[in-house]
Amino acid sequence: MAMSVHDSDMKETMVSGKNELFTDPDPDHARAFFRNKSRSMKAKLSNVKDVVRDMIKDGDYIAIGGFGANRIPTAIIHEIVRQRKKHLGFAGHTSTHDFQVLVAGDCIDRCDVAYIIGLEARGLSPNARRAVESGKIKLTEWTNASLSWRLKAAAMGISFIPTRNILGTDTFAQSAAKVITCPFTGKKYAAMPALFPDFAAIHVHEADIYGNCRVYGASVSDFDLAKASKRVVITAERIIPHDEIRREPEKTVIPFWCVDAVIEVPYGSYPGNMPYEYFSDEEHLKTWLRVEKDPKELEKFLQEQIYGVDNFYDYLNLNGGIEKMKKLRAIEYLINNK
Amino acid sequence: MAMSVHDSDMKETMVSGKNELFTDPDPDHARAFFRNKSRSMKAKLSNVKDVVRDMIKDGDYIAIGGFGANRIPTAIIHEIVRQRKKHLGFAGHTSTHDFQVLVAGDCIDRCDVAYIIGLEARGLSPNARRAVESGKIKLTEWTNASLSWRLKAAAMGISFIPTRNILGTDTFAQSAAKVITCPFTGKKYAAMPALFPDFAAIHVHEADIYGNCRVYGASVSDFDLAKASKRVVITAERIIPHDEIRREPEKTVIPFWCVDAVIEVPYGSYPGNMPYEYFSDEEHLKTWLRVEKDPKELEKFLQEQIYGVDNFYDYLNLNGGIEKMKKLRAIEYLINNK
Amino acid sequence: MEYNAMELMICVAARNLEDGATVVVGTGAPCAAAMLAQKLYSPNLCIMFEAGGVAPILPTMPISVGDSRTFHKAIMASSMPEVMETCQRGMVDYTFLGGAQIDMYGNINSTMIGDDYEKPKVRFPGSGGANDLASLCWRTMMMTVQDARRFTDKLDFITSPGYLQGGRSRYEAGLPEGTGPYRIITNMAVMGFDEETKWMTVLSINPGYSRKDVQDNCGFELKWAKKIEDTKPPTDEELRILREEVDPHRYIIGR
Amino acid sequence: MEYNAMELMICVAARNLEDGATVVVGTGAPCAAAMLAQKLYSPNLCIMFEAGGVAPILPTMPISVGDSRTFHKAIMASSMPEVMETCQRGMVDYTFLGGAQIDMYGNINSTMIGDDYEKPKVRFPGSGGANDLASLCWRTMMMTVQDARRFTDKLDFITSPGYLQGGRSRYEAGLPEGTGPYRIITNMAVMGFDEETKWMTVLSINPGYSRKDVQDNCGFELKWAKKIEDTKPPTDEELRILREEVDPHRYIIGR
Repeated sequence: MAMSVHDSDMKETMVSGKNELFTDPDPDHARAFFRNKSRSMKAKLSNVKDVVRDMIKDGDYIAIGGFGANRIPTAIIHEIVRQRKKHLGFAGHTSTHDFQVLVAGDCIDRCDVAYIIGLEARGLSPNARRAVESGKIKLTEWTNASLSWRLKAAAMGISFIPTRNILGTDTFAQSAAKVITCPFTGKKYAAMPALFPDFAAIHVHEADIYGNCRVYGASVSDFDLAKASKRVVITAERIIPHDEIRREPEKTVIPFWCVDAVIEVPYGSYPGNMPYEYFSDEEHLKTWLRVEKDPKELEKFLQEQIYGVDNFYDYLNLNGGIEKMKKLRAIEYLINNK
Repeated sequence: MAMSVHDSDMKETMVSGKNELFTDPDPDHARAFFRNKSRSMKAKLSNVKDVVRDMIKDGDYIAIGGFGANRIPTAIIHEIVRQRKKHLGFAGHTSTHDFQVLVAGDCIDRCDVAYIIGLEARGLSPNARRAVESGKIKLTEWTNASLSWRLKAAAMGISFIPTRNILGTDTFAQSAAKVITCPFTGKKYAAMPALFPDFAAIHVHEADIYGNCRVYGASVSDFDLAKASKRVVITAERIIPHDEIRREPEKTVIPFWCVDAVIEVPYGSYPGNMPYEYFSDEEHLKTWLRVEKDPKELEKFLQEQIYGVDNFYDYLNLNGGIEKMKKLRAIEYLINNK
Repeated sequence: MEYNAMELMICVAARNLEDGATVVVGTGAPCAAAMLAQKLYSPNLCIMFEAGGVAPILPTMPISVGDSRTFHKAIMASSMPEVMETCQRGMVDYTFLGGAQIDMYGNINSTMIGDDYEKPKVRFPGSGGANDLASLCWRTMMMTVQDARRFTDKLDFITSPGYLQGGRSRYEAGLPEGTGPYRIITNMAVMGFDEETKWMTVLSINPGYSRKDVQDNCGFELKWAKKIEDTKPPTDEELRILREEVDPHRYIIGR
Repeated sequence: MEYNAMELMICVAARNLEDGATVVVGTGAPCAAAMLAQKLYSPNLCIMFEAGGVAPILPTMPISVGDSRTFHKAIMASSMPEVMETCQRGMVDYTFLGGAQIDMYGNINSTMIGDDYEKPKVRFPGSGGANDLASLCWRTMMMTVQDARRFTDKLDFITSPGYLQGGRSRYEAGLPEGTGPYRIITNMAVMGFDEETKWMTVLSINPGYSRKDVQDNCGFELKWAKKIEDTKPPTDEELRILREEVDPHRYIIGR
């Protein structure tokens, strides 16, 4: 008898990652929000200042589309810094330049980590590293696939999804995942809790005024991100006619009802890469890494590049404007125009 | 103490659908198969006769792409009947004309049901109804989303996926799903077991010789089906140059490594609808429903249309050939050419 | 203008679909109701089909929920998981179901008649997407001719969930909070469901029918709203749009 | 021809990638190895990147695993879930990892140095996709310079799973059967893992190094294969293709 109780106790001991789950995975809470989210196909054109002011409040949990410094909504990221948003939670899903900028602006105080601090082959961000090593940003550990699948669970409207990664590692131990058993096969899985961000910004190639979007090149997790997030702003290289969307409905990857605001921001992924449009500005990204070595120099740089300018185009002009973009387009197109 | 044992007994009582799970959901068994599946990008052009002879054996569990009588691989379905394949398991995922034909050929002896017998707005198949009501086809009950999600679980390489449908109904009771509890929220979910078919046939608009595919219009569950299935044949309206695939990699929806054979079959969804190509032949589908009322008439019809012809094009010619296809194209294009 | 029962049901159903809402429909009467609503009151009603078509400009009535019409000039030609997951996420307001039997809690049978699952007296197609949509959309509606065999307190098979055994049983089974049957529109009356007990409750009676007709053609005891309205008959405009633009070949309304 | 350690490691890694295999790579040396293999022995090696690029014709070395190069003239520009699920389904043969520490079971640390997770001495980027690929691909390889601090029996953090605690512990934790570390390619030697114990085992020693060098530069006791081969040095053709076609700007091999 005692034995049997002990057995069942053992079975019920759930193995759990020990860190904080920053967001609520409850699908009925999310549904209650989505029930009231407008699905009217109305014009949603807006501007960066208003969107950041009205759609993000201090303490929100936010996520940024794209991957690394590819197809990122830089105008929104800068405006978050410029408006000095604070205490944001962040989905660090191979986030490189976006994380770097938001940490430079001291906007983030908690982060689901898959990949942060680094800028891939470019090296590590000294400032982001200092911030994380100081302990002032609370971390919960994940992986790229884990965050992808957490967004997919949310996009599907379920509170978790079983996966076969992270088991047995410290990555699991420092996560907020749990170990579960398959009811059909008895196999162990990691249960990934759904991630419903409060806010997401995604940069796309083309959108109509209602928020129907097209993306070319790798889509990373952005289609799930658009569905999982409570409020979504789209920045687009080009606003295209609604009729064009209806001409090829196969190309729509984010439907209008996911989207709360649409902003046309040509060159909007600068200094990141925008597939088929322009390559990343590697010189400028190196400058970021260099000035970050000295906190004072970083402060001066931020003042000059973000706080002290009015908007993204002032920033773009500071760094070479259209002439620079022509060069980056040539690199993207593999045109040798030295 | 007894109380506590009782409590935990209660918790461990898994609520289960009572019917048979026809396929193995074990992802490690599937992985062992996929480990040895060729992922070499080699030419895979083949023909209908060889594919059906070599890729399907009696007793296999098969699935058919498309939805209802839309974008269906008719040549493969007919050849399965013509080669008198027997004892097949079948994924009845809003299968209408495909189910009707395979049941007429007495090929199926077990079926995961979401939607069978009916032809949507066209009515019910008398022969399929007789077959099912006689009990000679063993059924397990599901729903369209359930089968979609079972394929998605398989495509993801996991043995189950939690969902919020079918709970509390006889559809659940007659399924092979189980009730599980979310480790984060305590909510009840249906656990849908992964479905890995032995064989799938999918009709697409365009494919290259390696099996990279494009589909226009609603994709139903076909992208997951292609990944979930152990052996996959693609019939395509058009074989296109490989370079064309590389020109717009965003359009590839089924990658070559899922595909074992590629066959060019223009008009291949006839008498079904092929989006942007030709509409369904409603007269011919009515004929099927009519002849099925009398088993003898059905047998004669099958002899004439399937057993007695050599291939799909003989069948197409019997029913009007290219002239008929021109008419169906006009209907598809909403051209009034009476 | 004169009208038939199908026309009445479609017009009444259409009035429930407000502008800016989302609805997943099948072929036939539900699709006609959604098209009518879109043309008359709700230009921004977003119509979805379970095979993946989203917000098409429907040139004619589809024959299949997956045929070309369902994504004709659509804003998205997506997939079944895409549409079903949109429902599961809570972004779809309405759906319509059909069925052979319905009970007082709005549970619906479209699978079989008989008492042995393995040897049914009559086998129907099964759920298709009906169970999914009934489980996951916020509000389920049904249009059906009313008779005492169809409206029964003992379904041979619960294909799609209504309020299951009433009260909170639907949510206790794990189905999403706040979802469930909303309106049952018959040739005789319009029914809703009691907020607490979830028992089917008559809200309005159609022109030409009495309380007695409605109860006599129902196999279980109906509840009655405090104030029973008269169902407003189809207006001339509704009928004109329905007949001329939505279903000019009378595929549906000619039944 | 003369060559440096990076060139050697890349050439040795490339020889492990047979034609018709699939491999997920990151930027840098792994990508160079895959490109070299493709140009020399394995024209049908399918190279994938975790952000979604599949089988590109790489015009230059990518800077990011999500940049335009990773899907240049690719056969598919897909998504992260698409690639990760292809791994989870068992369709991906190889991957390469990097890291700050590795132990005798091939577990890798790329997260932090120190003994307090909340206050690390040094914080690295974290897993990115490394844990996922190490968990889900059939065979994991690593190229790294070998020293006794990097090759340690006590990782500060297991970011990505090797054979965990050895034996069957990896599979008992729930990771897919048959997966795990395959080759560790260093400047000094090439290691595999014992079939039973899963302990790191030297298979061949690189030109210019001795058994003692290999063991002295490893923080745990290495096992030794029955027959220790000499690692074949890069051939002239390998070096020519690597230097002229794969990495003409010496981004990787110049390090």
